[in-house]
Amino acid sequence: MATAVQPVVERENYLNSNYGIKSWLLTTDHKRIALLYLMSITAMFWLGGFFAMMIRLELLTPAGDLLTSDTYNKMFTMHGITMVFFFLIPSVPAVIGNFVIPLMVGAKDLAFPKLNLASWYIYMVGACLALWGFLFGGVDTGWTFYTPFSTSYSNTHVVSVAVGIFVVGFSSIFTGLNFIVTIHRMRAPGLTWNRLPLFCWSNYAASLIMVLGTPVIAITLLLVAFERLFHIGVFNPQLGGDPLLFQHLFWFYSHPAVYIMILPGMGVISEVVTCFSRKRAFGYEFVALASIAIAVLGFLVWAHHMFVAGISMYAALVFSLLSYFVAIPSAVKVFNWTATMYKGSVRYETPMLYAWGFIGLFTMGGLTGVFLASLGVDVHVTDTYFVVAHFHYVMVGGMVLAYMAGLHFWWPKITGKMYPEAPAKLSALLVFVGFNLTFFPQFILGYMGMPRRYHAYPPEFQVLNVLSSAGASVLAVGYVLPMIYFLWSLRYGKPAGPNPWNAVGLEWMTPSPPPTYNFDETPVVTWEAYDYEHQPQEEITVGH
Amino acid sequence: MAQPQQHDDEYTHVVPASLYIGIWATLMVLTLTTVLASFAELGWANIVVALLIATIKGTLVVLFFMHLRYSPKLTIAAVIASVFFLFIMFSLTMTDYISRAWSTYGGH
Amino acid sequence: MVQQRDTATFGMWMFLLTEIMFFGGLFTSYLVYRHSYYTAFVEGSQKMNILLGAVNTAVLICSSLSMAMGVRAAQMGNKKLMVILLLITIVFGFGFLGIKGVEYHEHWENHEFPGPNFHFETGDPAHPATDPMHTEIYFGLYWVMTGLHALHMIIGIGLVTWLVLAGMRGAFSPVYYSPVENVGLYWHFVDLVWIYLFPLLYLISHKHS
Amino acid sequence: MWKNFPLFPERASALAGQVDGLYFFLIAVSAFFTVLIFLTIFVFAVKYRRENNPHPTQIEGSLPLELTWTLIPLGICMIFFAWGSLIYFQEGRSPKGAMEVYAVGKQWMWKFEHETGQREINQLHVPIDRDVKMIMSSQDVIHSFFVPAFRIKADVLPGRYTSTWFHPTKLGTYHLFCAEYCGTQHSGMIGEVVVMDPSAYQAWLVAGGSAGALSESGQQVFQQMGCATCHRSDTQGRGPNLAGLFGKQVTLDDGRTVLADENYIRESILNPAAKVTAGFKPIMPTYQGQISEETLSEVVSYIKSLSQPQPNTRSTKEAAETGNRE
Repeated sequence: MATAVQPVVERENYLNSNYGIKSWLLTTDHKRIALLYLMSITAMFWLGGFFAMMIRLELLTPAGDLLTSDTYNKMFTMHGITMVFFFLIPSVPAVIGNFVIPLMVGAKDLAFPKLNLASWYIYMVGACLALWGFLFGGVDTGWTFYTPFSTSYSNTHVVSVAVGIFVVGFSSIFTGLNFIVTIHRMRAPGLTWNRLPLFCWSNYAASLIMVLGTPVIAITLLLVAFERLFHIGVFNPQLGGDPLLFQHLFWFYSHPAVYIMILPGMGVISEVVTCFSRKRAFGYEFVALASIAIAVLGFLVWAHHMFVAGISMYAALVFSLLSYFVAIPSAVKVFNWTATMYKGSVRYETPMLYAWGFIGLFTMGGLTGVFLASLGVDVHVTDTYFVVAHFHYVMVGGMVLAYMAGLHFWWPKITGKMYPEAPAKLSALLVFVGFNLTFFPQFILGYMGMPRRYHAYPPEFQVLNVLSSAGASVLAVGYVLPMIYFLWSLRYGKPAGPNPWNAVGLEWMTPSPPPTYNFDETPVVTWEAYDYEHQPQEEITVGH
Repeated sequence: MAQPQQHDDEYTHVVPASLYIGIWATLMVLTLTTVLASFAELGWANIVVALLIATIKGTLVVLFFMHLRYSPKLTIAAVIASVFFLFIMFSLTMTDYISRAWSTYGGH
Repeated sequence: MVQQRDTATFGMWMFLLTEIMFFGGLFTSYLVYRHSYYTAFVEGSQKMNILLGAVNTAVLICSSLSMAMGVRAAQMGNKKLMVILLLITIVFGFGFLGIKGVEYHEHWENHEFPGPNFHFETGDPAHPATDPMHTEIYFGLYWVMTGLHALHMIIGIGLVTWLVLAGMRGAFSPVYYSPVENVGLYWHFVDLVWIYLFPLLYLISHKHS
Repeated sequence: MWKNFPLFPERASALAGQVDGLYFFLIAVSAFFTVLIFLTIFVFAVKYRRENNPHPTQIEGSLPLELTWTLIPLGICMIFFAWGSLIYFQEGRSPKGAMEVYAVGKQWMWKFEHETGQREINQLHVPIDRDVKMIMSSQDVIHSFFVPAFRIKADVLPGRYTSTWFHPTKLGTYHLFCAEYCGTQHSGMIGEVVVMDPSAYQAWLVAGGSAGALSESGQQVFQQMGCATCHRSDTQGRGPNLAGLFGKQVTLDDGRTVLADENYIRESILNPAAKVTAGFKPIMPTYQGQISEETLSEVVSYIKSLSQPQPNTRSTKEAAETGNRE
């Protein structure tokens, strides 16, 4: 690389521009806030992982012997809440998006830097409320908080956890709001919508859901809290309240929330696949529009979680049909990523390995989603391990792999250091194998009829459960490894240089780690997205 | 910037005070109308009239007091989008409630 | 500066969209139960004080006018007028909350607050036409909807107070007044919610069943 | 080996085969696309690796291809949709003349009441080759009635009836699960469905000890609670005559018509003012909180029996007599 000859004296960047705890806790720099988020959600990930481990250990034997039923119920509830609200939803947007989007659009920062910091503090307040609930007794309603169990029957810390999620919702709203305004208003000269990186497109789509969907879960959980505190009766069947109304409101957000989790991950994959195939994204417009289509259609399908819940059959018919429509743009994306590799010049770097894993596992997760949209089959498999396996294929096989791909891809940009290649490839392999071993047996278990959230189960399900638990331990090793070598690389990693992957995109045109205000001068964009044709093997210079 | 089409002078539009007072007067009259209309026994039309008046009032507030009329197209699009999704929430939820009487899962 | 004001205002609109969806969840609940328990909702609404409700609507509309005029004064750089108009807005805001407080007190005294002490009498107690428990749902929604609206009012009053203090310090000018503009948007939005709450909660039907 | 390590659930109802058919079709299509994607990635990764193909060929995209992979999946999805919906409507609509069993879910057990008066907990005995309709309600939280071998599931809600049905085709004992998370002992809310041949079932009914047919118990409640003073069967009382009511369309005082099904009867007992029959005053007091779910089933069963004087009463009486003789 031409600019690899760096002066020994490190130039000023966002990490070394000032020091001290205050300079971090009061920062409005999107890059530092991204790192604050990274640390917080990593802590939550390990907490959620601990709960998952307890679940898998309990399920090694058919009898409920390791944990009591109450403890087990709290474990899966807290696993779900931690992973969904405190890890997956902020993962790619608040960490990678926060760091990369202003760089990608050539801006100094997000549109509202103070709001960005506020969103992290709000996240922390919400997390503390939830953790307070976890610590002083836990909560056992399932992450879905179905009424009337959550409102009238559970004696656990429902209110503090529900309020915690209510609060953390606002952090997600503020992140989404910031992204939308930034992408609309802060793009560098020449960076038109059809030149925008697909990562921005998909985060934009996810932000739409955050802004329009999150308030609905906020009010729903607030109603649950009010119901518990003041007995307002809205969800209480003894007063004639309809428990299904809660489910409607809950899934109005929580189904689109799945797309909050997966869309930014899809964006990562678009970046990684193009970079390591050295090609423009195949069908760029279709991939970009598919993100928007998913965001919009995602709002129209929520009652497919309720096909046997006692809703009208005609409503079920409508929601089933609409659910198929949302599958199509996802399929379009998968085909386009695959086609991007066609006649490319493919490099087997770690992010690319994760991306392949993502495409494969997301395909399986998506296709099993089609099983669930199909009314006749859904009646049998809903609320069983089939569903558990399906959404883990999408959330873990999809989103977590994308998050890992993104972390590896932008790690050199974030830290200025390269991670070690060999252990990274090993961990990618371990995650892929461990994941499939954990969750594939659960499809079979589900069709056999093992209901989800079961503490004890009939003995004929044991073999598959043991396989699943074994897989989980492999998966755990696959997650511990990156923790170690990422930390290792901070000190011992090779300097990365501004553009270690020789990628295009504005974020690679500034030093690694980037200076506090990202660019020395505002870049002007005169090329199309993923323009690997015109600058094939050399650096792209900033400014024109 | 990518979207230089908004003209500064258009956006800094200072609305004449007389317009604000006119809107205010209309809103006051409409409030009185909606109270009076509710005392007329119109059956199902009561709710229609009430919502119609409320929507006229709301539109006036949004267009003039909130300057949507003088705002960039993007803001207008955003408002329309949110009304659209609100409508989705109402209508798809009601799809279930209205048709439940004749077709609950497990019925005859 | 225009660019920045644009951006801030657009951000405020995005926030208001989330507010629309936030109240949207409540309106959906209202719609569902009004559909299911119409007569109970009628009976509940007949316990509302229409006069106070209508006066309050008028108070809010007046506050919106003073707010809009206040923003206009800020646009034109008339600092003194702006502060006066914003103070009037605050007075109207407190007026609204005061009247609402009187209504709340009335409902509280009449046990029209959901929960164990809820008590509701219909026309002929021996042969209740509607189930009081469904009226309890009506009151549950009434308290939550108007309560959250009132909370928004309180936040709004706080924001306007902050504008007054900053305005007196001379923080705003015809070039920089986007906080005034944005708090104005918020204030009008809260007004807008009430414009729908009033007919839906107070004016369902006056027919006695 | 497969006996202790099954990979597929037993197929013991008429609809199970249909569900499995669609399931296999879904698996086939999914497997095809999964293999297609995995294989394509693999082939491209090997064929176009950097060492092999240092200079990529830039391709913008292809509209025909985009249309192909939009429309073909859409078409396949529409097949899934149509097929799945057909099965759903069979699953969701119980056939006429089915034998009825009332079920009450509570934390954490299943209680069943047969029309002939037998009651059981966590066990459900049914004859082979008969349609069985479950009429279910919950005493507390949401439960879900799930029999994997029959491929059916339906949530059991507090405050209203839901139902599901099945037609057992194979003798045996099958798992019954609660599939909706319902609290501490959720995984203990399990039971079994025993499918018996008709003669064994008859013997079980006789041995099962019946306190009298469900509708007869319901009739007693109906008398005790004084319902009959208004709902008279001879002349027009202050309340509607209930004979022949079930299954009919009822015109309400606001002009709407509703079908008099189990939920309508339930609602009219617990919340009489909600739907008042045209021509009557809303004078009936509510029975909410005064009548248990089980008693409610009996009354509903009685009111239903008033509409089927010929076949149902006879069979109920016969069965009751058989039960009493023992």
